[in-house]
Amino acid sequence: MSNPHIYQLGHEPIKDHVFSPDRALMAITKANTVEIYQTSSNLAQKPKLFTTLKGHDKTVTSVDISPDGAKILTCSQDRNALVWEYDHASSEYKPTLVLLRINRAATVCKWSPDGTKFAVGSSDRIIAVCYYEAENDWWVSKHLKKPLKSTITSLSWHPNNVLLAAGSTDGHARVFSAYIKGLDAKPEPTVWGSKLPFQTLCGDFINETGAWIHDVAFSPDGNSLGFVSHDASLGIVYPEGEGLPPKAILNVRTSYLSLKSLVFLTNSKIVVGGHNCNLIVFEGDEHNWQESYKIESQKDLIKDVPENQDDDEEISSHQALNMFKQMDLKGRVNKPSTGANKALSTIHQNTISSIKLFSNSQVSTSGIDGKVVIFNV
Amino acid sequence: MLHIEQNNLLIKQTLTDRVLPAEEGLKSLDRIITDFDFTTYHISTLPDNKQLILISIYLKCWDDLVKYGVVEYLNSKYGLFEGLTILLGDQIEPSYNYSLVLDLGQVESQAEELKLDLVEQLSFLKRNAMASAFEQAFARYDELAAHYATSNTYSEEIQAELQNEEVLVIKYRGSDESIYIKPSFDRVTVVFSTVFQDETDKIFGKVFLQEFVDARKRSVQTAPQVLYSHKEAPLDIQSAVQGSRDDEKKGYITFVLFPRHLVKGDRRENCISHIQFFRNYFHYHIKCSKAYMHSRMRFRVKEFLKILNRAKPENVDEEGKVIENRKTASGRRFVA
Amino acid sequence: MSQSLKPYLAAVRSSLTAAICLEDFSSQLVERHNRPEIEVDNTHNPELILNPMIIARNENEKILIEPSVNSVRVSIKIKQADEIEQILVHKFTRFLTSRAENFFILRRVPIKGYDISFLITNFHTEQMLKDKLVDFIIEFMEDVDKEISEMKLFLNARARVIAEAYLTPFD
Amino acid sequence: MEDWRRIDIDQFDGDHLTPQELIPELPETSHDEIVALSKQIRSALTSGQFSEALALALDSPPYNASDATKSLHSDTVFETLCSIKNNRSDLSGIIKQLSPSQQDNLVKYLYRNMATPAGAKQGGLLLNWFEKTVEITGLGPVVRYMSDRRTV
Repeated sequence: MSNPHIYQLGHEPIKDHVFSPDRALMAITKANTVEIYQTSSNLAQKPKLFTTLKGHDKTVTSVDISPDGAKILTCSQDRNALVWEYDHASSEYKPTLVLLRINRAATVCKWSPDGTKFAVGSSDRIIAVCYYEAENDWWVSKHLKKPLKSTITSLSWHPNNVLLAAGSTDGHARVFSAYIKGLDAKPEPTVWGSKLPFQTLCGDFINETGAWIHDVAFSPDGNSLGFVSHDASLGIVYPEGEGLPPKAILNVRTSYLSLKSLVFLTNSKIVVGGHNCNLIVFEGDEHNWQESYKIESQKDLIKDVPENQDDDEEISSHQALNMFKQMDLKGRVNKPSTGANKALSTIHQNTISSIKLFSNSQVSTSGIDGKVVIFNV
Repeated sequence: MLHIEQNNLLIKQTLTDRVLPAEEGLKSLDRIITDFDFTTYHISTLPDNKQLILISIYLKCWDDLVKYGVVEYLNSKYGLFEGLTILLGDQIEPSYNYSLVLDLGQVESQAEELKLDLVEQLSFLKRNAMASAFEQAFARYDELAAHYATSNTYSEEIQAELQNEEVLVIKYRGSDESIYIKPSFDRVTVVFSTVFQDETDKIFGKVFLQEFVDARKRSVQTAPQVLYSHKEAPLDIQSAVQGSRDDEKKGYITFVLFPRHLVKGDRRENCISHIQFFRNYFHYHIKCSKAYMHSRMRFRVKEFLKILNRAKPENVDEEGKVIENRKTASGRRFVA
Repeated sequence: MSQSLKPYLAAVRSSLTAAICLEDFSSQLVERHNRPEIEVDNTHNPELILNPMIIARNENEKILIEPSVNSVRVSIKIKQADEIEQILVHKFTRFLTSRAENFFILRRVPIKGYDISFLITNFHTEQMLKDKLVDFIIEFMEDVDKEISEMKLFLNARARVIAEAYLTPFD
Repeated sequence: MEDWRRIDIDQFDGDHLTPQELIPELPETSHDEIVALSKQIRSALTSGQFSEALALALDSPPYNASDATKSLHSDTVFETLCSIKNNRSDLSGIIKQLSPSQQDNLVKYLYRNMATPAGAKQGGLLLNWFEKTVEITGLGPVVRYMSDRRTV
């Protein structure tokens, strides 16, 4: 297994990140802006900042790139979502407004698999399903409302472009139909149901403990739904068919901290991560799922391990100056160069906020510590 | 520096400069000196003659002391000095209680030693004024001791007589903080009433007083007996106590002086000097402890801040240099 | 370290580590606001608050941890065996809270029944390392106890010296 | 006139969750069941079957029950923990025998009891249990105590 590629992109929290389908671009959220980087095919090389999208006036919560790679979707706590397209004439990204019609923060946004529409989740207990209206040159939305009663934390599209899964802070993971008449072709029946007018609730699952759902994801074949929640467990649901109770609802509890994000590598392999700053791989099928391994070895979080003693090494004058500053400020010296300052044994030093599939054997993660990392799984 | 000076250094300094002039030509002088306990001194040259220095003192409890013969006592102390005139009646400087005039012309020719002794005595003005009451009480003790020398002092009549013995009251800081002195044939009881400004003073005071009470049992067996009561005045003096009675902040400290402390001569003098300054000594040390606690807490808080600051990561840039984190954790940015 | 202190602090450490899993969370109730949910009345948003934890070493020493989606409130009851310790703890905590400005996570007023409260929000955990924050609270708990008993010892020692120094010259 | 400044306007903005709605649906446990269970646990304790008693106590906590029933069961668990502590030295061994969900429940009852005056008095004992449990289970049960809407 080769080493992970680590990109330290400043020190502000990265709440979400995404790579374009061709892996040539990478977008990350940073405070009220989104930064676009050009990536090299040589992953060892650090991505180059290309431009910064400035259009939101509150924290950007989520970013997604359309399947054709042309449109960048952003949403923010300022209640807005914007679709950015590259304008060759002026050589910059130009935003188009989305009529979300929500009054609270937008929390998450996702393009549908075919890129004709997207969904935006919000703290307004509404999911806005948005599509383009050419005559007005803007994006309009239809609302998924019932029975949502709490903040939407996560969204995932079914491969069929119609079904949409949503996780929320009331502990529910739900599957809705986001079928837009006139835009979508009539979908083939799936295990989730056959008749699917807009707003049909095709599944409503509650975690055993009722804890917040932080992320949901359909399996690649669309026949199961995975979700991770604040109680540090992973749930997987296998529906039986329309009107029938699910074949299996599996709940795998872990001994770690709350999980924030999950991604299906295959139908039988899931990678999760979150507050314990490490990635964990699960494997299984509709009969049983279990933890198979952690990607990084990790020291015990709750044991107070004494810091490794620094060995005497030559220090430069500016390190010496810094040393005195630290003595004054902190009463002891942490030498950044030796890594004694590293609080955790993992690469990420703070919560992993999102995990995305990078390739068949790689996932990318972004963290509150300002890092984007590509791990081999 | 455990003890508080009993004389006033500023008076001593001022007067020493006068009686031992370093340079020729006298300048006029007008100086008001204030002590912690509302005592005020005024030292000034008389307008018509810079050779004459007027020294006046004001004491809050002067009216009480008059009853116990303070004027006579001070006169007897200071009347002996050559060059010192005690002013009487209308001559006393307005708004002061007792005035003296020092004639430098008369003192000039004296030996340096005598001059300094005079100055020294003047700096003890307050001590001597307060001492008058103690002198009287101790004199009464001498009388009683002689009177009952052969009697059965355990008899009820005599006990009752002693119980009714008059209490001397000196309201040296108003009616809430007073000194009560009650002579008997075998002892003199001195009670201080004192007020604690706040809860901390009160509790610190308690800790201190407990040690005063215990000290006699432990190490200083020959010391006066010390008793402490909170709120409630001791039985001996209850009839004489004025002012607010039921006050949470009030405390009473009783010293029982035994014959061995009252032996005439230096020992008695020493005892008087020492006991009258108890209140100041006591509160001074409470304040000192508070100040020490304060500086200690300040240090500890600084240490805590250092530990908290460790939570801020050292961010390192591409070349391994530390990025100055100008933003505080509360989100505010320092403006350079 | 005394016998029961170690498991007490260990339990506080694991509870805090679990409780400080915060995220940026914009208010569901008030438009364009982002506030520590543990500090606001959440009658209408019960889902944002998690179960509170109390860890008690004995009746006089305990800690209350109240977690929510974007903030955790930590309140500590410091051991006070007698009047002297009470006043020292009171003075000390007042001293600290008057400097809350510098102690980003210190709450100006403690929760009723406790001596000192901290408020940790997602903005703190975004800028500071979480387990160092936990270290801070643990060290704080340890040092406060030590400091209080040292101060008490000092006060008694000083009182003794003062009393003896005063009483000796009478003889 | 009513003080309109004090009207809670948010209550009119419907679609809010109530605390009850958050709790997953569960069958109700009656008081009698818990009384019977406590007898069963006690007899297991007196016959020295400590592991069995603990497993019994932690197997299906009364999530959906009256407050009185919940505290009765909590007291029973507390008693069990005290009894085991006094009779057996090997807490870790007993904890290891529990199923993961029983371990989760153990932590729930430890927190619940520490919050009571009687539990605070026995702080040392409960903390001892807590330390040994977390050593074996990791932080998972602590996280689940916080986030579980089903309270004991």
